[in-house]
Amino acid sequence: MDLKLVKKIIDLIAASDLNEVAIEEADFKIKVKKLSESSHISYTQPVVAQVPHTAPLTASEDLESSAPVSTTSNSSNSIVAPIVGTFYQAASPDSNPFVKVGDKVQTGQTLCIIEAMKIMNEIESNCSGIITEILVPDGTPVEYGQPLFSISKD
Amino acid sequence: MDLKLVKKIIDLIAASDLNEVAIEEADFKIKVKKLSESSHISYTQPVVAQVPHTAPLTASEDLESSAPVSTTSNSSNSIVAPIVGTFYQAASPDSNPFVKVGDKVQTGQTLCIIEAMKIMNEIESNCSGIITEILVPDGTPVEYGQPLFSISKD
Amino acid sequence: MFNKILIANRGEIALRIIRTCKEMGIPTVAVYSTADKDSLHVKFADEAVCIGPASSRDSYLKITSILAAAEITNADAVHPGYGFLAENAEFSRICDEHNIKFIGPSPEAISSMGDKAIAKVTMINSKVPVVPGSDGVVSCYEDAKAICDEIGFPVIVKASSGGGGRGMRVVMDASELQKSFDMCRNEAKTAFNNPEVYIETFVQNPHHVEIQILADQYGNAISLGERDCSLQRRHQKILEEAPSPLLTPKLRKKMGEAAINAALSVKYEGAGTVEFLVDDELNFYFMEMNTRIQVEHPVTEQITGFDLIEEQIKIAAGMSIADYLVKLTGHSIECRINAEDPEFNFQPSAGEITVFHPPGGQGVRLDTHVYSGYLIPPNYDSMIAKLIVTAKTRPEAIIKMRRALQEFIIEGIKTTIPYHIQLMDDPNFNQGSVSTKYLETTFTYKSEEKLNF
Amino acid sequence: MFNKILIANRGEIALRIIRTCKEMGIPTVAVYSTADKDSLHVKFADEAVCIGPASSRDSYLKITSILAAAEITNADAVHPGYGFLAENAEFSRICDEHNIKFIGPSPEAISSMGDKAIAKVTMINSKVPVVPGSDGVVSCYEDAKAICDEIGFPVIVKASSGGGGRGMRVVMDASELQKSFDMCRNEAKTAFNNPEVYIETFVQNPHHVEIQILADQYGNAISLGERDCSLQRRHQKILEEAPSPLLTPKLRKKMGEAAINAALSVKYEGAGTVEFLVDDELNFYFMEMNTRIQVEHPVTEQITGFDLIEEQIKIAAGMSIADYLVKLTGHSIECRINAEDPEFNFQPSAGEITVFHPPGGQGVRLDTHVYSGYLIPPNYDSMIAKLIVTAKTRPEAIIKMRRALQEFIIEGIKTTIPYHIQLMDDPNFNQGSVSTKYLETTFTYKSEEKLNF
Repeated sequence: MDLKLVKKIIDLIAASDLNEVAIEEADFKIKVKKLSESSHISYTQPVVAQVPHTAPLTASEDLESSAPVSTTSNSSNSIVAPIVGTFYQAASPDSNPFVKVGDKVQTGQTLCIIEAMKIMNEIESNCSGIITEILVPDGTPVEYGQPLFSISKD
Repeated sequence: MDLKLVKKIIDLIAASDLNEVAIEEADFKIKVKKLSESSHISYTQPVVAQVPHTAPLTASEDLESSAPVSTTSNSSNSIVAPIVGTFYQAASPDSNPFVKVGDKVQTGQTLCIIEAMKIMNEIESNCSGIITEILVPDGTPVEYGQPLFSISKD
Repeated sequence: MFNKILIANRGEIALRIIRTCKEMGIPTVAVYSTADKDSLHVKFADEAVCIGPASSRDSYLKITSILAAAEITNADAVHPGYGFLAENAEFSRICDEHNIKFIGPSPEAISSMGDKAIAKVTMINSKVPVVPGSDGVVSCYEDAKAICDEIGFPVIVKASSGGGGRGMRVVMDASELQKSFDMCRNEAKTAFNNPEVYIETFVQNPHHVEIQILADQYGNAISLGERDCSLQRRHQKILEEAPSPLLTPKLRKKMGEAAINAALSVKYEGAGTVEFLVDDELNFYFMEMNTRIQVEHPVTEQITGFDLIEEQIKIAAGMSIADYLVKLTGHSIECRINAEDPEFNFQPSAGEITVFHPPGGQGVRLDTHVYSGYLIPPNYDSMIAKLIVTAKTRPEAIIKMRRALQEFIIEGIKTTIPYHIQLMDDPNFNQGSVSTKYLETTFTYKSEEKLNF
Repeated sequence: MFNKILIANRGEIALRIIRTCKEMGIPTVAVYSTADKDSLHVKFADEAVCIGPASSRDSYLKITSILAAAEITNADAVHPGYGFLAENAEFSRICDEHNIKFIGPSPEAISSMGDKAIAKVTMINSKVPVVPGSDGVVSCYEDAKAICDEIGFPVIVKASSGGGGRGMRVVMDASELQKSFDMCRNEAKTAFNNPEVYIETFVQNPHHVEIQILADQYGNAISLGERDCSLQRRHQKILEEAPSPLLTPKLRKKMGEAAINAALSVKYEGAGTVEFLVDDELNFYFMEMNTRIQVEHPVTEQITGFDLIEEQIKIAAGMSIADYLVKLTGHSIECRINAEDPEFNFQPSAGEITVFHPPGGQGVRLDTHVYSGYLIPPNYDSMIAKLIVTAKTRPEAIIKMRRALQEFIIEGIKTTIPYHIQLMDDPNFNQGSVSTKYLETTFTYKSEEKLNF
């Protein structure tokens, strides 16, 4: 086993916010766990279940057929992806991002672009408030319903 | 292993709202978990769905391995068949039955015969009391554990 | 071979395709709607992408979302399964344009078989027997009258864009013709936005016998024998078997050749099915060609030993079938187990499956995506399992199917299992091939309630 | 044919027998202990009789109770399955005396194969190759010494009444002989109440290859090919396959003939298995004959198309096998899924199965008596399922088995599924037949815990 590789992986994870990581290759597998130190922080909103591989055999409890454009809890909101595609914070590599953390946004304001099949789809805010977090790095694939921004509502 | 890829994946997930992600390819697997930050909130136990069955597929609740020679309920008792065979109330077709309803019987008194493989097995009472009911007609097959007599105990 | 296949479907067929991909060592991407997030195809695929809400229109039928999912996962091929986009020429075309291999025929082959009138002309030109009738579309009553005078009554007026029992009217004699012709056109316009109709002799007591073919990119095409799908309710197949109890070896050969001609006429590529009507005198007529894998493909797999999904993938990847040999062995039957209540006119029975105990043992195959605790979404079709048995002979297969159905326990919802059990005891079914009208006109399901009292 | 068959067994084999009886139209009687009252064999049989408490000694091994159950239900035949009373000559004899047909060989055939020393002499007389060694029992050290001088070391000293790895000692050289010989006799006396031992050459790196035979009441006997059962832990088979990757067609024929001779030598009737050791030079030696159906019989069924339980019943009913033809097609593998924890030295894991999701699809067969919610009684053996896959070739069968194992979900207890998955990835197993020592000396199971951290 390449110990340097393992150390690098561990360092990577230690430096991150993650609590547990498992990596496996043909003949190599690693799993790292870190206990949360911030368990007192209150947590507002259910994750929209992006983890198909856990709890395999539990029945679906969510049969909503309306597009979950946002999930709401008190004064905080998530803007979720209404389509599958690649997330971009700006209209082009040279442009400024549509929004930054701390920005105040209005309902209908463009927050980002999701590219699907070479089409740039502008994603608008469904509420007004302040962007508190951008949940997805620029240029990453997102699936339907995946949270993109946290907004603290007016 | 492509460390850049791993770092990218970890960054992606760290920046997301996800709690756990597993990715698997032909020779590559990565699984990332983040503990919920709301662990002070009291935790409702997931329903482990233990009620899959109605009648046919219910798991055995009775693993008793001792011979259920009798079942007791307050002052009433059942004498059950300790072996498989054919139940006879009398020693021969011409004889009187060993006991009738209303008879007072003593512990060890012969109550009936169960014939198995041409052998007449005398079945004795395991308590004293009054026969309140004969539960099986003369000459019928009985299986192990089947109630034969009700006895109201002294 | 492909690096990664995206499966543009759900349910048992998505799982079926994943199984073969796993056996071929090809990574898979599942796509799913929010209603299917706990489905086994999501669990067993290597990757899964949520593509939309429960409504099929916004998820499994949404081409842009599926293609976007293929792009972000770097899938280089798409398997469409059956239903949804499987016979959508536009989808096949767009996949091509995006350099994603559509595992199925070309857009042109899909289009020409998708339009019934065009398909019929193509068949006539390829010497495939068709039901006597109009050469393509009939636009006015006068033409309709002339054709009926030539071929005689009864006839059937069919919408070019119809199918599955929709958009067709039987005309018993000349007096009904004008009215039926006009109504069928109007209905076709409303239902399919295309008023075109054609006219054919109405074949009475037909049997539905279809030929499974494989065709590669090099002009090779072979027949894998037939399936008898005459047991239908409202034009929905409910039981299929192979071989057909109706066919003779000679007829099998003739129909196989006709099916191969049909496939070659449209430069077909992949697995396809040519459906024929066969009458009691063993005349056979081209009905339509399905340009996809069929629900009932496993019975052909069982008696030929082929894995048809594997063949689809290999053909799509450019492999040749020139040296394939086909040998039919044994008899196989498939019962479609639907979440429907046979007591109440087969009304769908969505809800949670509380107990799911599948049958097992020798000669029993089960293709299903459900399990104990599975919640059947109300959004999709009601088929929850395909029970397939295989034995040496048809009588043995029927006996084995009865045994397997009897030990198949599903609780929490109503299913068609009791219906199939009664069918296994039906003397006419046991005797041989029945007509496609049999279940609706002759077979009577005895309510379980009545059986018990 | 029989009017009613009582199945003197439990678990998957009881269910397996019921399935065939149902397909043959023969009513069945299940017998069960109180621990098994919710078992599927009880549910699926036409009648069921509780014969005693959980302890096998007082239920499944209690001849009087089983015969009484046959009497009160008017069963005219008894199928013993495997284990319990299946190789009990006394049981076969008592059934005969009560005019209940024992589905299996005569008491004499069971007895002569049950005693290893007698069996060996019988084989020598029938020209079946045996491991060089003593002609029967060796009573004193001097005789043992003389034999070893003749056949050379290493040798193995075996108790006549032993089996399954019990009552045997390997002796590497002359210096150990006296001590080992005496100890083996003492152990045999304690364990089996019979101090008799015999001596054989110790075959190194042996493969376990067994021939399935059928023999009828008229002196016909046929071979249905071999099974390779070399993958063992502590003399317990854990994976079996057919055909053996080790055999050549020529050797298969020779071993088949030897097995037929072995069967005929004891006027065998029914299905039986002649076990051989095969060394790396393809010399083969008679090991023992099992006078019953084997756990691993399905792999033979899969490649021959026979239903072996059906054949047992037909032969017991007096049918002839004179015109049977055997053709081997494809490759089949069985994995025994046990409720055991491979992390902790295969310690049994009783308890409730909370989730049970079986694998399915083409070429997958599952023989099991468990289900979601089943409580595994601690009283009986730990095998809960037999997963059998069939494909055209061995490599394809291994791939299919891996796929099926990966989608087999059992929760609530520990099982050997993860062990089998690792075995499917093992290069030596993939390459071909390994020796019976392989799993214990070479193959290393990687703890899932270690894999995860």
